[in-house]
Amino acid sequence: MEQGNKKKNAAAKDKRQKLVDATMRRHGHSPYALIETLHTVQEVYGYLDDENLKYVAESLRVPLSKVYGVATFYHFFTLKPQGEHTAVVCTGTACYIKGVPGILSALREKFFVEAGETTEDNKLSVLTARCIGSCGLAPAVVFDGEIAGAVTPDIVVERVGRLLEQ
Amino acid sequence: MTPEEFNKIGEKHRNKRDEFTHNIRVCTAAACATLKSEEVKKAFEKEVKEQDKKKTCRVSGTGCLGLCASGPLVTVNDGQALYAKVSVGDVKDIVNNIDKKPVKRLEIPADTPFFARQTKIALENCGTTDPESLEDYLALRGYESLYKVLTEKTQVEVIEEMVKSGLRGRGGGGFPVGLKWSTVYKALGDKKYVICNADEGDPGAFMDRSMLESDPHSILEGMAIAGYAVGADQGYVYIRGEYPLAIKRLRAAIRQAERNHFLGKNIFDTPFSFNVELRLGAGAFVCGEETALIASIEGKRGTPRPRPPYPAQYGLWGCPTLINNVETLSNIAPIFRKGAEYYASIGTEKSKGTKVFALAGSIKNTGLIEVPMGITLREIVFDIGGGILGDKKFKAVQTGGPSGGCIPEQFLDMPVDYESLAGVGSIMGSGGMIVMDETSCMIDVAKYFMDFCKSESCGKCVPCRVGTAQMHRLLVLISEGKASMRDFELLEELCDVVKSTSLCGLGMTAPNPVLSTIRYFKDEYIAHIVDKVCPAGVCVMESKEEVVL
Amino acid sequence: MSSSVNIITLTIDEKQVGARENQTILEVARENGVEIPTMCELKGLTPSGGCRMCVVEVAGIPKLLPACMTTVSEGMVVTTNSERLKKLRKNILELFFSERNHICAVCASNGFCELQLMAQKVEMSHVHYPYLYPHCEVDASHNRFVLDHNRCILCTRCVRVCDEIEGSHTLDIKGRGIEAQVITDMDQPWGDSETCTLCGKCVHVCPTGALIERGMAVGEMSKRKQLLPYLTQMREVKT
Amino acid sequence: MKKLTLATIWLDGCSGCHMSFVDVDERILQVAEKYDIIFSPLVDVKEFPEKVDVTLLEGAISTDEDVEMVKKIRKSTKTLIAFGDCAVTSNVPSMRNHYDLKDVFKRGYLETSTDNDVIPDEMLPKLLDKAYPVHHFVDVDVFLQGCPPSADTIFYALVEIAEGRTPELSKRARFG
Repeated sequence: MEQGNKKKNAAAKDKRQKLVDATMRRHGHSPYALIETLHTVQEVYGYLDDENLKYVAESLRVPLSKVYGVATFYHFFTLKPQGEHTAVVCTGTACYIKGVPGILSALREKFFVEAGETTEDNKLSVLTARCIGSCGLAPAVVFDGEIAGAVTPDIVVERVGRLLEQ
Repeated sequence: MTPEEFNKIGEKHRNKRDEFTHNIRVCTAAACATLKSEEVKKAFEKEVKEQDKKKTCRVSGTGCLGLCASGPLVTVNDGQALYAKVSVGDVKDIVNNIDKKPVKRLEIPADTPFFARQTKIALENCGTTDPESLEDYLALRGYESLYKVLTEKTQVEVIEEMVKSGLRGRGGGGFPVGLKWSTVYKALGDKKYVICNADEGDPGAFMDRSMLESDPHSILEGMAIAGYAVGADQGYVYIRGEYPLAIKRLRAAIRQAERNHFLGKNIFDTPFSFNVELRLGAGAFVCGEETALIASIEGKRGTPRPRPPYPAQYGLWGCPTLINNVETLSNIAPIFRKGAEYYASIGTEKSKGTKVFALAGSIKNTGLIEVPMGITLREIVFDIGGGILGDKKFKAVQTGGPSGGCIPEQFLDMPVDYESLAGVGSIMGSGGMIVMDETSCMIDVAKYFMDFCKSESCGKCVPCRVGTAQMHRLLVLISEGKASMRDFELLEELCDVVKSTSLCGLGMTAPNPVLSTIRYFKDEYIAHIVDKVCPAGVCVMESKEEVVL
Repeated sequence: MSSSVNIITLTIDEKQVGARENQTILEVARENGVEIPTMCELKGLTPSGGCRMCVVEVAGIPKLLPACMTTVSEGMVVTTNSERLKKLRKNILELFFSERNHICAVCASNGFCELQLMAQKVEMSHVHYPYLYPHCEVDASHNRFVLDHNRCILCTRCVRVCDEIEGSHTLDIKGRGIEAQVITDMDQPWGDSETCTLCGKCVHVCPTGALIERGMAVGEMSKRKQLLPYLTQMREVKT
Repeated sequence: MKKLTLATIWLDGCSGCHMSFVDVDERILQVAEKYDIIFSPLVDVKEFPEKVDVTLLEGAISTDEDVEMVKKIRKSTKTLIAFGDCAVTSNVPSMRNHYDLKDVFKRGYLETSTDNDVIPDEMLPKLLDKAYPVHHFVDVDVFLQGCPPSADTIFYALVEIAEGRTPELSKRARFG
C-alpha cells in the first residue's frame, strides 16, 4: 500500500517536474525565464520549496541568492505550503473602506488565525491580496478560488466554517 | 492581402451574426462571474434549446457591461434591452418575451444616466462582443485599423495621427502618446520592443482587468499598431498574476490572432512582423514603474533605476522600448477607425478623449465607466454613480490610488482632467475612483495608503524604504490618539523628504494621500492629536493612559 | 570608439567645467574638486542610485537627480550644495540611522565607518526621527567573517562586488521595502554557503560595521576598499 | 562679567561623559572662572536648582523618574546640552530596545542572577518600554556627540556658550 502510494507520488512528481521543465524549455533555459518558471513551480506545487528553487537555479544558471531574492521580492510567491483551504481577503481600497478590518478580526477571533498565516492543524490559510479587481463587489473574499462579493464578517465566518467541514 | 479580401473577412462574420434575430449576451467579466453569470448563461442556452429558438437566438458570453453593482447583467440585441440582477429563474421570462416587450421588472431603461452619460471608445466593444471569439471582434471591424495602418500609412504618418489625436498616457502620468512613440521611433537600435503594462496595481482599480477580460483583441491590435509605428517586432504584455481570467482570455486571443495571421510573420502579407508574449507579474506594485517593470520582465527583482536614460532610449535588454498601459493601447484601434480628429474633438483643451474609471466605494452604481474628459466629479458621482450609498453625506473622492489624493466636496464641480486633478493635489492616475462618505476617517485612509506604500516599497532607495515606514508609524500613532503636534510636524517634513528625494514614482508620490488629507482635512488630524477623538468614529483611541510625548 | 568622445562644458556650482560627454556628474565634480556626499557609490562598482545622498539640482529639471548615475550634457547647470540639498541630505542620513541599530560606541568599525563620518560631514547633530529598533540577527557562522544586520544600510556594495568582481554572487537581497535584508545563498547561515569563495571583498567594501572580520573588537575593523578600482581594472583587462 | 551657573547630571548613562569632563584637568580652573557649578554628582546638592544657565545632561531617558527629571531640567535650564551619545542617540541603553520589556527583566534578574531570583517591582523607578534620547521628550539646545565626548570638545563647548556663541561641533565631535 505504502509503496504503491510512493510510486504514485513519484509519478505525480514526475508530471509536475515535466511542467516546470517545459516552461524552462519554452524559454530556452534563459536566466530571464526565472519568474515565469517560478510561476509554474508555484502553480503545480502550490508553493516554492527549497528543493525546487535550487533545481530552477541550477537549470537556468542563476545564482542561488538571486533566485531566493526574486522569490521573496514578489508577494505573489509563497515559500510556505498553504493550508488545505484558503480564504483570500481582498484589502483593496474599496474593500478596506467597506469593512475589511472587521472581516480579519472576525477570522482571528473565530479561527485563531492571523492574516498571512495558516492554522495549526494546517486546515486553513487566511491570506490577503492587494486588490483582486472586484471593487464593484466590495468587500470581496476568495474562498478556495471562488470569489464572493459584498460579504460581511458573519458571512465570511459561515463560509469558512462550511469549507472546514468538508 | 487586398482590401477586398480583408473586407470579406469582416463581412462574413457580420453576416453570420445577422443570421440570428436575437443576440442574448450574458456578462461573463469578473464581477458578474462572481455572481454566477456562467450559470445564467447555461440556463439561457438550455431555455433557447427547449423553446426551439436555436435558429433565431444566439446566446453568448460578453465582456463587462459596466454596472457591476447590479450583476449578472444580460443584454438582448446589443442594447435593445438590458437586464440587471438576472437569476436562473428569470431566464424563462426573458426568452418568452424575446419577440415582445422587454421584461419590465428586470429592465434597466436605456436612458439611465449611468449609460446615457458615458462615451465609449476604449470600452466600445465591452459588452457587444464575446471576448473569447475572434469572429465577434472581426464582425465589429476588428483589425481593420491595423490593416489600414500597415497598407496605407508610413510609420511617421501613424505617429502624426497619434499626435493629432492628443491621446495622453492613461497609466497615470499623462505623457503625450504621440511624443513617446516618436521618441522610440527615433531612437537608434536594431531591436525595439513594445510593452503593454497590464500590471494594474492600484488597490481599487479594475479598468485594465475589465478591458483585458472583455476585449483582449483590441489591446493586441493596439500593440501591433504601436509596434509598426516605432519599428518593433516583439511585444510583451506584463500582466498581473492575480488576474487568471484575463490571462486566460489574452492567451486565447494571442493564439487566435497568430493562427489567423493578425500577429506573427508578415502580417497581411506586408513586411511587418509582430509577436506578442505574456509575462506574468507576481504581486509588486512598484512594477508599474517602467524601469522596474523592465527589470521584472528580465527575470529580476522589480527594482527601478534612475531615469534618464528613459526606456524609450534604453529599455528592455538595453533596447529602445515603448511602454503603454492597457487603456492607452485599447484607444489606438478606435482612433484609427474613427479618425484622430474625432478623438481630439472629445474632452478638453489639454486632455483629449475619454477616460475609463472604476467607480467604487460608498456609491450606488459601482462599476466601470468611460466618460469624456472635462466631465465634472459631481456628474460622475451623483448622476452616473447614482449618489452615495444609503444617502449618506459625501465626504471625498479618492483618485489615483496610493499616488493620488482625496478630493473634498468643494471641488465637485471641477472638470476632470490631468491638470485640474493635479492642481488640487491628486492625480488622474490609472482611473480608480473611490467615493467616501462621512463614515470614512481621513487619517484611516491615509494610514491605509501609507501601509500600502510601505509594503510595496522595493527597498532600494532610503527615503522610500525608511520614510514610508516612518510615516506609517506616525499615522498609526495619530490614529491611536498617541501622537503630539511635534509628530504631526515630523510627518509633514517626511512628506517633503520622501517626495523630493525618492528614486522612482512610487516614493515620489507616496506622500500624496497624506498631503491631500492634511490639506483638506487638517481639522481631523487636530481632532485625533489634540482632542484624542476620531470624528468619523473609525479609529479606536487607546488614550486615557498618560501619553508621554 | 574612445577617440570620438565629445568634450562638453557645463556649470557645477557656478563654476564652468569641461567634461567628456559620457561622464557622470559625480565624476566631473570630483575631477574639479567639488565634493558630493555618497554612500552606496564606490569606484569600481556599477552605480546603484539607491542611497540618494548624491542628489543634485539640475536647472530646468524639477526633480532631483543622483549625481552618480546622471550623465552630463552640454550647458547643464548643476547645483550640488544648496541649502535645500544640505537639509535633505541630513534628513536622508537621519533615516539611515533610524532604520537599524547603529550603536557606534560598541561597533567594530567605530572610527572607520563611512556612515559615522558622513554624519560629521553633513553636520547631522542628532536623529530627530524616531528610531525603528528592528530586531536583527548577527550571522557569525562563517569562520572568517561576520555579518551583522544591525549595522547594514543596504547599500548593496557587498552584493555588487560579490557578483561583479568576484563573480560568485553569494550575496543578494531578500524581501523588499523595510523588510529587505542581505542574504547568503538561500538565506542560509553564511558558514554553510557553498558558493562563498572566502575572498573577503564584501567585508572591505562595506561602509559600516555590517561586514567585519571575525575577532575584531570595537574600533579595530578598518577597511581596504581602495583596492577595488585596481581589481576592477584587472578584470576589465582580462575580459 | 557675571558668571553663569552650570548643572551636570547623569540619567541612564555610565558616567563616562562626566569622567571625560573631569579630564579637562587644569582647565577646570578656566571653567570655574566662567561657571559656578551649582548642581552635579560631583557636588553635594540634592535638589535640582530652579534656575540654571547651562545643563550638561548625560544618559538616555529610561524610566518614569527620568522623564519627570528631564522635564524639570528643561523647565529650569536656559541652555540644555545633550551630553554624550546616550543623551543624543540613547546609545548603549538602547540595545535593549528591540527586546520585549518582559524578556529584558527575565534576562537581567532571573537568567543571569546567581542568587535572589526575583524581578523587583517596588522601590525601583518604572522602566519605560524603550530607552529614549533626550530630545524625544524635551527640546535640546546643543547636541554633544561622543562616547564619551573628548575633554577638549567639552571644554570648547562650555567656553563658546559662556562667550555667547553657538559651538561649532560638527568638526570636533562625532558619534562613537
